[in-house]
Amino acid sequence: MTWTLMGWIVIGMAAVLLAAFWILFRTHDFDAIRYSAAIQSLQCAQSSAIERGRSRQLVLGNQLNGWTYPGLGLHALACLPGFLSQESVVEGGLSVAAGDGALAVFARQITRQYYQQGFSLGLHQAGVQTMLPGPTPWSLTAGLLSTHPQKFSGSMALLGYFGAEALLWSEAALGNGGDVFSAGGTLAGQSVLFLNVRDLLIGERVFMMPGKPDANRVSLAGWLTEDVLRLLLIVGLVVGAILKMVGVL
Amino acid sequence: MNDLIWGVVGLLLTIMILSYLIGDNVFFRFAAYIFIGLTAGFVAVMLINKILIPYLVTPIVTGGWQQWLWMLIPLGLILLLVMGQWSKFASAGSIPLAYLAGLTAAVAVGGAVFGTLIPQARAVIEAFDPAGWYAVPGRSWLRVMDAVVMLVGVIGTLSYFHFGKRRSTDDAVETSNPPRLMRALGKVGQVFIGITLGAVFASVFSSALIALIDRVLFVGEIILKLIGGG
Amino acid sequence: MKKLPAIIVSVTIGLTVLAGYFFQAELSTVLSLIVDWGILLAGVAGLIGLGYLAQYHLTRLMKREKGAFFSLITLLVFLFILVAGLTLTTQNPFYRNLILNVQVSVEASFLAVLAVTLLYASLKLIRTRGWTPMSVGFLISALISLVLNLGVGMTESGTVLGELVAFWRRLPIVGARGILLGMAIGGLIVGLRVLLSMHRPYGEE
Amino acid sequence: MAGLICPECGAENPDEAKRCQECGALLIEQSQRADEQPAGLPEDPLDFLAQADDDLPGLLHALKHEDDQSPLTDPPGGEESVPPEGDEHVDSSEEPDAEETLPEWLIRVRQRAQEEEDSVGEVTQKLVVAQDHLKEDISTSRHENFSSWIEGIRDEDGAKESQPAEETAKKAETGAEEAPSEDEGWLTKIRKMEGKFIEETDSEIKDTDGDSLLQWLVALEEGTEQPEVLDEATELADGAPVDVPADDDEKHIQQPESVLEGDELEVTQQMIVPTPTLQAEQPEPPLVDVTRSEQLQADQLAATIADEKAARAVVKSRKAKSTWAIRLIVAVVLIGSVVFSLFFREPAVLPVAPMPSQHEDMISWIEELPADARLLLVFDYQAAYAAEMALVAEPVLEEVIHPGRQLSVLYTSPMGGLLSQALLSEISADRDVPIDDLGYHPFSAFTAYQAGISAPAAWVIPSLPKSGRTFLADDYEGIILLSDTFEGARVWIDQLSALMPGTPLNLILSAQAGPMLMPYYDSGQVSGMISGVGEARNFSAAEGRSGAILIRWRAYQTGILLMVTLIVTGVLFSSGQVNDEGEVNA
Repeated sequence: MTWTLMGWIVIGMAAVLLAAFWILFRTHDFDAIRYSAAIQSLQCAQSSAIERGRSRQLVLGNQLNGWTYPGLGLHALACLPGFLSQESVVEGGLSVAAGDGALAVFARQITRQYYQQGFSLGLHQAGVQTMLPGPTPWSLTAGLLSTHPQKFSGSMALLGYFGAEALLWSEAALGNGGDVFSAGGTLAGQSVLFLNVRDLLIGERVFMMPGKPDANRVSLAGWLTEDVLRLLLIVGLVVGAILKMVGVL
Repeated sequence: MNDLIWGVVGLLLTIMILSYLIGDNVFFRFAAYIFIGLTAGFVAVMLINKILIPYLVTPIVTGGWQQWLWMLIPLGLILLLVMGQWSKFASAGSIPLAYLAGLTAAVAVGGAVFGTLIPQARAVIEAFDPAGWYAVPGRSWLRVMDAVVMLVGVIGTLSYFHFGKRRSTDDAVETSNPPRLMRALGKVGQVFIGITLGAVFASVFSSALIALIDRVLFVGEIILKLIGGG
Repeated sequence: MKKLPAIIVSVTIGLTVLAGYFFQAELSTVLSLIVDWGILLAGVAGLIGLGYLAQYHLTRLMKREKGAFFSLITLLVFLFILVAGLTLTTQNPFYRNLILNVQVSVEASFLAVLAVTLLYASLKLIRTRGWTPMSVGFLISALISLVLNLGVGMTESGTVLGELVAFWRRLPIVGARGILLGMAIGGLIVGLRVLLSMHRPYGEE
Repeated sequence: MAGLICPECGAENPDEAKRCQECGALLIEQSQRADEQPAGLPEDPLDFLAQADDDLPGLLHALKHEDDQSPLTDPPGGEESVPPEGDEHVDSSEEPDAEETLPEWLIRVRQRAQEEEDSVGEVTQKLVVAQDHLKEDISTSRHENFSSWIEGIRDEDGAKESQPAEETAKKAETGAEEAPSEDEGWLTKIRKMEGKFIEETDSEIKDTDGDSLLQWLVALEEGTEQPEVLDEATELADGAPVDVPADDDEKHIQQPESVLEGDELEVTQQMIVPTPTLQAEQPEPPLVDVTRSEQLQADQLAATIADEKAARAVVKSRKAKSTWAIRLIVAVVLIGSVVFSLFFREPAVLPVAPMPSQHEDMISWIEELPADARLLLVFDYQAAYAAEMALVAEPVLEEVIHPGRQLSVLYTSPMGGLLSQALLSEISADRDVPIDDLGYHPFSAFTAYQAGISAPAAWVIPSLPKSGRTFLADDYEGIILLSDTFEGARVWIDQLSALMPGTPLNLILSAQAGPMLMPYYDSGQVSGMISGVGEARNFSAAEGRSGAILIRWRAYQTGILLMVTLIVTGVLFSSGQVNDEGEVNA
């Protein structure tokens, strides 16, 4: 048993569990996911921003594929439809910013298809603005701080891959009386937002985000698979340590 | 003389950006907009010179008709991606993006398992190697403590991320807390996560402080040069 | 029916690249081609993203929105740097100095603003987070790490103080390892959802 | 304004019509008498209806108004005697005798019923118009108008209860007889015309002796025992006896929709009479084919609406002004102390501290390098960290870059090429060292993946196009990675240890990247590392080149101590106003 083979076993098990839970939840309901106060207050912040006629800002990060936190860019794209569904009751005001060209192209494609299937394409131009304020992390910061000061007064959600520069974005939003929510970022990004963002998801909890407001089957299957894999990993670490101590491993 | 001119350019830009500390003002926006335009232009030049030409143009120009045929595939994907930007052909853009999404997902799965899960789990387990404890004479108790603290800390941190809710048996009210064992371990995990974020916060501040000191030094030197007649 | 081609492309490419970890020798040729074309597509998407940036500023200019003058500046600088970069090439001294001086000055100044903002935000730590095990750990760790960054406690390895300092420097790695393992599990599930086409971020939700 | 209603057949005709289109009866008289209404009244008598909330309750008020102001019984002065609409309470303290207690509008209705053959026509017209209004406004919610109107009536009933019960009973009987059966004819004709009333069997008709609208209105006024019609209505509505709600303030009408939409006339009778709360029949939910995503969107909308109704946490008002002032003070204090340390104090003189093992290993690697060594330099940092990276890298590169050695450079950020040229030209200005530019390697995850699967290909397709990537040679004597983030460094450590496991790898890092990379040194993947200005000070002091760092050292110390002070201050000041939930939103 080599470590590489162990890796393949983990991938196989995860795929089988994910597919099995996905099929299971087609017929059974499953409501055993913890209540997240941060996600709840994100919804309140968005509703109150809509009521007060304030704008909503969504930042998808500055990298589609990072090596250290794999899948963080894809996760930000998975959360986007959840933000778009709120826009059906409002006439525009949501702007989606990305610091990587590929992320911006993906975001615009998802937004356009969402409007084509759900509402009306006419809303798309006036409704949601997907843009690239700047192609590098610091030019993204310059773009957000300079072109959108008035857009920070509502609610701001930070997803995906971003570093310590996110503190400047959150301070700008809080200074304008806005609400900030974060579910993403590197270790540096999460450590600086720990100071001033109350609604902060840390570590693997960022993956609680997609679909929490209307938990669909895919999200439920994903969470349950993660819980099972995590428990197996904890048991594996303990057993491995014991076997290593006694010299078997 | 050339250096002094570039120095003055740098001085003005530095002061305009640092004026953001007072508040969002015209000077800050002026410098920010110049910076955005310059960065976008330079990134476009780099993407064209370092990606479009070596990965698309060179194989077509230098290769034979066989290579040319192979290159029809990426050319077609690029055409679909560009066409997908118009609403009428929006669905055409799905195919190249599906290609990119599949590639990104596979690299994410491979990177997650072979790049992080296996190496990090292996490092936690191999700290319990008795040979390693006694390799360095003296203070092997410190190595043992290291290994045990690492194991408990990692398990605590993983327990903090538990998503599942506890199904309370006594009054059948589903609370929104994790199971008791996970919750206790999660408290331990919270301390370790706090320690990690605190250390990273200190290192981020150190880097940022050096940048501030460097900017103040730079502004001082340029002003002294300008006053001192260059 | 319209979604099927995109799903087939995504799943085929994904499974092939994933199989590459196992069948390295057999698939090496095809994989380098697939990754090259992936890098090419990502580059073209980057250029299209810059198109969005130009379109945004152009729209602001045409509609004469508030701040349209600044958008004009951005567009002019963008075009100048693009044309100059393609004609003079990046080896031209004037072009290099212009890019280097503006980039270093502005980005370093942003980092300096970040230093002041970190200082100010540290005042609000407890009011934002309250007294929890995590914020207590954060406080103690930040204070000790800052002092260690001053070069205090830099002693030869082997002394008791040296061992304690080394032990403290390894403590943040425990939490980092837990966070990395957790986010790897999350990233694994996000990737698998795309490979099993449960989640289709290319617009076919 | 509604068209002309034909008195004969009740058909609606255009204003300018002189004869009824249906039955040919003359319409002109009717319209002229309408014009002669006194000035005080609205131009068209029907407008009362328009003013009275557009439905039948208003009709009744309108009827009462019209009676109070009509020429027959109108006392001089006209308006005064009209009780303001809102004022429903008649002063019950006066004790009028039996005749006077009857409201004048009722007396007038009776007289007109006796004098004019077709006096009821006008009332009929009003009823039909009211019915038209009802049809238009069926969608508006009636319940509010009903309840306010019902309240008004109940108040009137309350005022009248103080009279002796017999009087009201006597009136109810006389009222019922006075409107003999000659009214039935026109009423049934209208019902047939409208075709809206419930098919009543003959027996029912007999039972509802005195089933005319006027008697019913009169009975309502008397406020005596429920008229038979009302009993029937309540039974018809739900088929079961209705329990009157206990407390008064819950008296409101909840007419089941199905009854409202059904028979118009039936509706008019029931709506006027105050009925206690009726159990609304639950309409069978229509079967609608809804896809899952629409269901989700509907749920989402419902959740959003429910959430908006939920009690919302009080959002504390942000004191923007004071935070701006504090931020400015912090900025002035920090920049002021840095300026003072840099320009008004001597550079620090520091003793050389003992070297940690990772520094010693790096120095020994540098000393063992051959003179013609080939080195690979990977630049993975942004322009923001250029100053710090220069401070940390200078003492190492000064030792490494010697004539005769060859350098290969590759970079991952767009600025990497320019930054590497700037740094290397500054260090090797006086030395002729050839630098080979391996180019820009973006999308580090893809390149890291390729590095991980770089086994020699089992089979080659000759016609494949040549890859655009520059391949790394594998005979370097050493690799130096310059990085500003932990994540960036990790990508290259994984790639390079996979591509060239035997080649020593040394890290030059910013302070931000340092803490998390120690395990790579402990595990042997990395042979030496130096991170941040703190360690660089010690390293350069050992090399005798610590000038640049020592100039900045005091300012660096001041900044760090300022941060420590502010953290402690923040803890002391805000521990009183701690986040009241205690448990954090995480």
